[in-house]
Amino acid sequence: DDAKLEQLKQQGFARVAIANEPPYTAVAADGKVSGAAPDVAREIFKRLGVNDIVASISEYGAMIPGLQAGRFDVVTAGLFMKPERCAAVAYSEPVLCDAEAMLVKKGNPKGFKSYEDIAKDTSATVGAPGGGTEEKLALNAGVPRDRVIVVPDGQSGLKMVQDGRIDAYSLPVLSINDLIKKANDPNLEVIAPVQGAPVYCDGAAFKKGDEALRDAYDVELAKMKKSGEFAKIIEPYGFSAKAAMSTTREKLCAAK
Amino acid sequence: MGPLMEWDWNFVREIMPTLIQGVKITILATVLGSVLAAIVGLAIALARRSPNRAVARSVGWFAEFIRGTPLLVQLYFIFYVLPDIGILLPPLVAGVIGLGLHYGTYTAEVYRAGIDNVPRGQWEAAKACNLGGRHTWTHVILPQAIPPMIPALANYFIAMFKETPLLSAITVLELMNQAKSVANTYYRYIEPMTLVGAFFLVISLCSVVLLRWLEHRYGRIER
Amino acid sequence: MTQWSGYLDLILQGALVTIELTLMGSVLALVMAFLAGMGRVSRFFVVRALATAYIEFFRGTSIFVQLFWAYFVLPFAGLSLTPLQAGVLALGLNVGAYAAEVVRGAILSIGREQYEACTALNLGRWQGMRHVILPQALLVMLPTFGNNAIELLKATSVVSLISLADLTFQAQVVRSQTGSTLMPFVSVLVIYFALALILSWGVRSLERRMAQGVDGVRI
Amino acid sequence: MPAPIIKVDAITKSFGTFKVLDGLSMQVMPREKLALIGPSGSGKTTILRILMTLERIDGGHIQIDGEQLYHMERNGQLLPADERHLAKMRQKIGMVFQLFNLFPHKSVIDNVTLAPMLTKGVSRTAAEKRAMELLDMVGMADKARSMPAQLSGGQKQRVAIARALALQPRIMLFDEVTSALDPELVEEVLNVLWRLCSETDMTMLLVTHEMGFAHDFADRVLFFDRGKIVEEGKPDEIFRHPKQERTQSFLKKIIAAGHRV
Amino acid sequence: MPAPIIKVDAITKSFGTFKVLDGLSMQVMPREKLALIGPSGSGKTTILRILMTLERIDGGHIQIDGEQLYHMERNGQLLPADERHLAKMRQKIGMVFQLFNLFPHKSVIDNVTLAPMLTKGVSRTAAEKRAMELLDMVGMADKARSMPAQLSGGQKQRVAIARALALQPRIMLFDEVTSALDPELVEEVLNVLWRLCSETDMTMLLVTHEMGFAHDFADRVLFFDRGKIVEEGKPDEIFRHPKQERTQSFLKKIIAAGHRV
Ligand SMILES: Nc1ncnc2c1ncn2[C@@H]1O[C@H](COP(=O)(O)OP(=O)(O)OP(=O)(O)O)[C@@H](O)[C@H]1O
Ligand SMILES: Nc1ncnc2c1ncn2[C@@H]1O[C@H](COP(=O)(O)OP(=O)(O)OP(=O)(O)O)[C@@H](O)[C@H]1O
Ligand SMILES: [Mg+2]
Ligand SMILES: [Mg+2]
Repeated sequence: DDAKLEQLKQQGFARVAIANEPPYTAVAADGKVSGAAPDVAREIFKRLGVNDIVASISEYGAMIPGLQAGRFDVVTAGLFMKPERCAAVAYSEPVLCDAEAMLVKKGNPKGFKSYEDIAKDTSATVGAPGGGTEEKLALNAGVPRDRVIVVPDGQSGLKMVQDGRIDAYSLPVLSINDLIKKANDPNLEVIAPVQGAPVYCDGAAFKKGDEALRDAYDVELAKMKKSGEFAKIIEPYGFSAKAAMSTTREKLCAAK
Repeated sequence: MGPLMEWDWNFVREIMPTLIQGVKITILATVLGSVLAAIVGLAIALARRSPNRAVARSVGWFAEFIRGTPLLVQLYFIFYVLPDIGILLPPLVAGVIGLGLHYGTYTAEVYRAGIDNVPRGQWEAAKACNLGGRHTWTHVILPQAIPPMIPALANYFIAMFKETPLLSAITVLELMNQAKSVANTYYRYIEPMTLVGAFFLVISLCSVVLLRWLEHRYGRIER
Repeated sequence: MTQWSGYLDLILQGALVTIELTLMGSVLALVMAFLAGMGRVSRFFVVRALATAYIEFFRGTSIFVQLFWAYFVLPFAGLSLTPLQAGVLALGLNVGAYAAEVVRGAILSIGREQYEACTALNLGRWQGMRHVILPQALLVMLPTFGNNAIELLKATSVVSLISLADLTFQAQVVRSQTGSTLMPFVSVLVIYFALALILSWGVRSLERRMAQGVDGVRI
Repeated sequence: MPAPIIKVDAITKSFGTFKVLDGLSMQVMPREKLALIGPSGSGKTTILRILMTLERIDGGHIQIDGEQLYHMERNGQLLPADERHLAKMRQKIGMVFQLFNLFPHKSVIDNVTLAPMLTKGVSRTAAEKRAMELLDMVGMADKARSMPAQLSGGQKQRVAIARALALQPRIMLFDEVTSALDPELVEEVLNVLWRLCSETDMTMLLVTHEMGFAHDFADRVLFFDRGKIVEEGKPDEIFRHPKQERTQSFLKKIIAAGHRV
Repeated sequence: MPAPIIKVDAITKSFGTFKVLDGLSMQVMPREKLALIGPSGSGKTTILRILMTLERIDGGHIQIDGEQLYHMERNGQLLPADERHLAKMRQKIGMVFQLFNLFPHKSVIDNVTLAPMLTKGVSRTAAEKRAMELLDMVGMADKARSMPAQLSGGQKQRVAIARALALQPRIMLFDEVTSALDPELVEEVLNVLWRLCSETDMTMLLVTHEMGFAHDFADRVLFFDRGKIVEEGKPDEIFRHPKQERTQSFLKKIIAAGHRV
């Protein structure tokens, strides 16, 4: 019945887009793809009869166009569900949930608690991934465009805070935690969660038109959530299974 | 068909001001980078002619190295590695320095060719007229060497213009970065990217006309 | 430090992709350079116009936009290329446009007297081109071709836009995995420079071989 | 009287606004040796280049061997010649340039064999055999494998002559083939031309500043000035008893400068 | 007898492995007019370029006006000359090149005034006055505001002579100043040199292929072959009664080629 799934079974693998932003997605020293999102996808596809996933690392901005151009079959990269995105792609049920955090210098010298605090301090700058959730949150909170710095990747953001180029760097909590763990820099501090920022969840994103495959995916995801296997995969990475199970795609896509 | 293929003029109108903001930064970076490249190039070209072999050699290798490695990696290096040794540059400054240094190694070749193209007879005539080193350079060699270089120099400055999108890697909000930001916000890639292409094409077609004129005006010297 | 060797491996894999792109891109660029460069000096208006349009378009728009079109937009026209194919296509066509101007310049740099000697010996246009003009022009082109090849090598550093894991991209991966910025960048700079040196050395020895007997005093 | 092999009829030629030739007419008989002399800029090179079809004419007609050079007859109409017609006509004409114009990337023998092999389909062995005969005739057989850059000026000039001869044209045009050479080399090249005169039945047009040579070599001398033939006649008439004032003053200066005429 | 103004003592000069000059010695007296003749490649241009310090010598000594050219005396020792010493010595010498080497970006008068203004600190008005006199002398006063590209070859050559004269050197070197010109222009340039001979007291060295001119112009003729002086003497001796076989054969060929000697 599902032509797309049949096709994937036949070729034996599904092509997924990832971002190389641990712990959501990661590439190990041997080149192997890991991270919570691909691990979940790998397991579900196996249950669907597709033996493996092949990951290509992509910029966040190129993911949705790539999906639409048929470059990937699914995006599993911590791409948070939001109404506009829900209009552009077909999301699965929630997988990874996370709140927003900010990375600042030790002692939080400017006393940030929320994006509004940054807006109020006319000399403060905040870094965020281009086109990401954090950029939009900061802009919506009233931080002017020229004080929201588009940073290409996490490592660069960390370096820019260290060097004092930006006052805060904003990413999901777990991503920031991972960054600071690797950097092992006692002069940095994490503010989590950012006050007033909602908790977001991602899902596997399929191309519009592949809803049948998405539905099959959802069925397996639900089974895994129930059996506790889901929690076993994502909790070692620091994600909360409960958070994902307490909300739905419907709610997240309708928000605001 | 996804939304990607549906061209939306309203959307174009909406994002135009943002993109124009980016064009301004792009032009600023190009102009400053060109000025720096023109100066750095002359310095390298003269250093490579230095009678001090050690200076000539090491500048030569340095220039080869810069010329042989990608600007993108150099920009990363200037922006993210230099702070470790205490050099903290604002993004635009780092970008201009990167562009200026990188293209300086190209313009150095142009200067060298221009100087080499002044016939040997002119150096000899200057000697036979008993002109000193400085006078030979300022009155005989450079006035003949520089006009034919102008088109080639302009060519590199236009190429530099097209490489400014690399500056997005070091958080400069130039045209390409603005376009990406717009694209990521609205999940529409085709309009901003095509507009970027159109901007570049229009500006470089204009510059082709300018180049042809420069070539015509300065390209050759009548002997 | 076992981890390091793993990451170095990753970088070397990236270098392989870069080399692949450079070689295949150069071949395409060379073909396009000769087609378009000779098209520019053609007698036929249509050929000239086509060649000019190709050259000005690919020199005029930035390589980023071309990559984007080759990878994300061509599939809608029914042509779905692998990332490697798209990368080679965009890089080859882009650098080919620049090299075409080199071909044209070199052909025009051969003195009028050589063309006249061909006429006086009653050689046809193509015969003169093939046996007299091109062999001499090739020698003029070679050094600039070497520079073009190095430019192509360097341009490969932008292909991560279309999810190709080249040298620069792998450096970024290593950087985000290890948190170290210095080491991955220094090592890729060294690798790029080594590749560039190999390219220019290759072109120079080719030049030397071809120049044999032709150089020296010319009246 | 046989028909002229070259018939130039009232041709005009301008470069931009500068009129180089203005209604020039002349005739050359088969096997005739013609010397073209005159001051610099008078149009001597231009007329040779026109005959070799390196320049187009603006008006007038040229017939080579009874056939129109720059025009073709089609259905009784005279049309401007196309490239095919010009190529056909060029087979009858060869030219040796002042600055040799050898192909620098080809050896001496390849310079000579290239055109016969490509345009006449002569086999390599036949072409090389003929080339060696010609190189022998100009005294260059031992340099057959050298590259042009390894030759002196006089040697280059002789190779250029052999190359032009290889196509066996009916008409040969020589443009100041000696002016870049020193006196000893001039001597070498002139010797070759003398032998050519006696051994072949080609028609030859020669532009030169060497009055002595023009005198000894030519059947007839044309004195050019400002794109016009000012005077023509047998060498003895022109050099000993020039009628026109312009010719007299030109020759007087040359004699003053130390040349034998 | 006065001291020689140029004293060349056993100089050697090689290009790579090729020895151009091998132990050449010669002397030139003040106000002497010397003609250097000989076959192509014999080293005539090289010796002029060495005197103009455009080439360095490998061995031997040269004295100009009693001073070492390529060496300086310091504390009784002879050291290789530095650039300052060479610049000082160059003030005594001027050279006119075969290919003129005018500064193409400067007008005729600026070509002539440039060096006096820069090196001698002459004011612009004084320099221009003197330049106009010189240009008048070579018959080029009316072209003072032209650019070099607008001049014919003979006109360029005359400007080059004026430019060299403007520095009032004691010694003037002329390298085949006529070989690129047609016979009428040769005449023009030679006239200028004749006037120079009679009006100034410069020492002149002239390389030429014009044997007739060498004969009339020179006080003494040197015949070069392979970097050696084969024969020297008064023009009449050399041209009428050459003693050496090499000189005889050279002159014979030139006469055969139609030149008066
Ligand atoms: N391509 C050209 N463009 C403009 N003027 C030209 C061109 N070719 C020749 N002329 C002019 O035409 C005139 C005749 O030139 P041509 O070369 O025929 O003279 P010539 O008699 O061969 O002189 P010379 O003895 O100096 O070689 C000259 O005044 C020259 O300046
Ligand atoms: N820069 C150089 N490199 C190598 N060989 C050179 C160089 N300059 C001159 N020669 C050689 O030195 C020899 C003497 O050259 P020179 O120019 O002095 O000859 P010349 O007597 O002036 O000849 P011509 O009458 O042809 O001008 C020639 O064989 C020439 O090939
Ligand atoms: Mg001529
Ligand atoms: Mg010489």
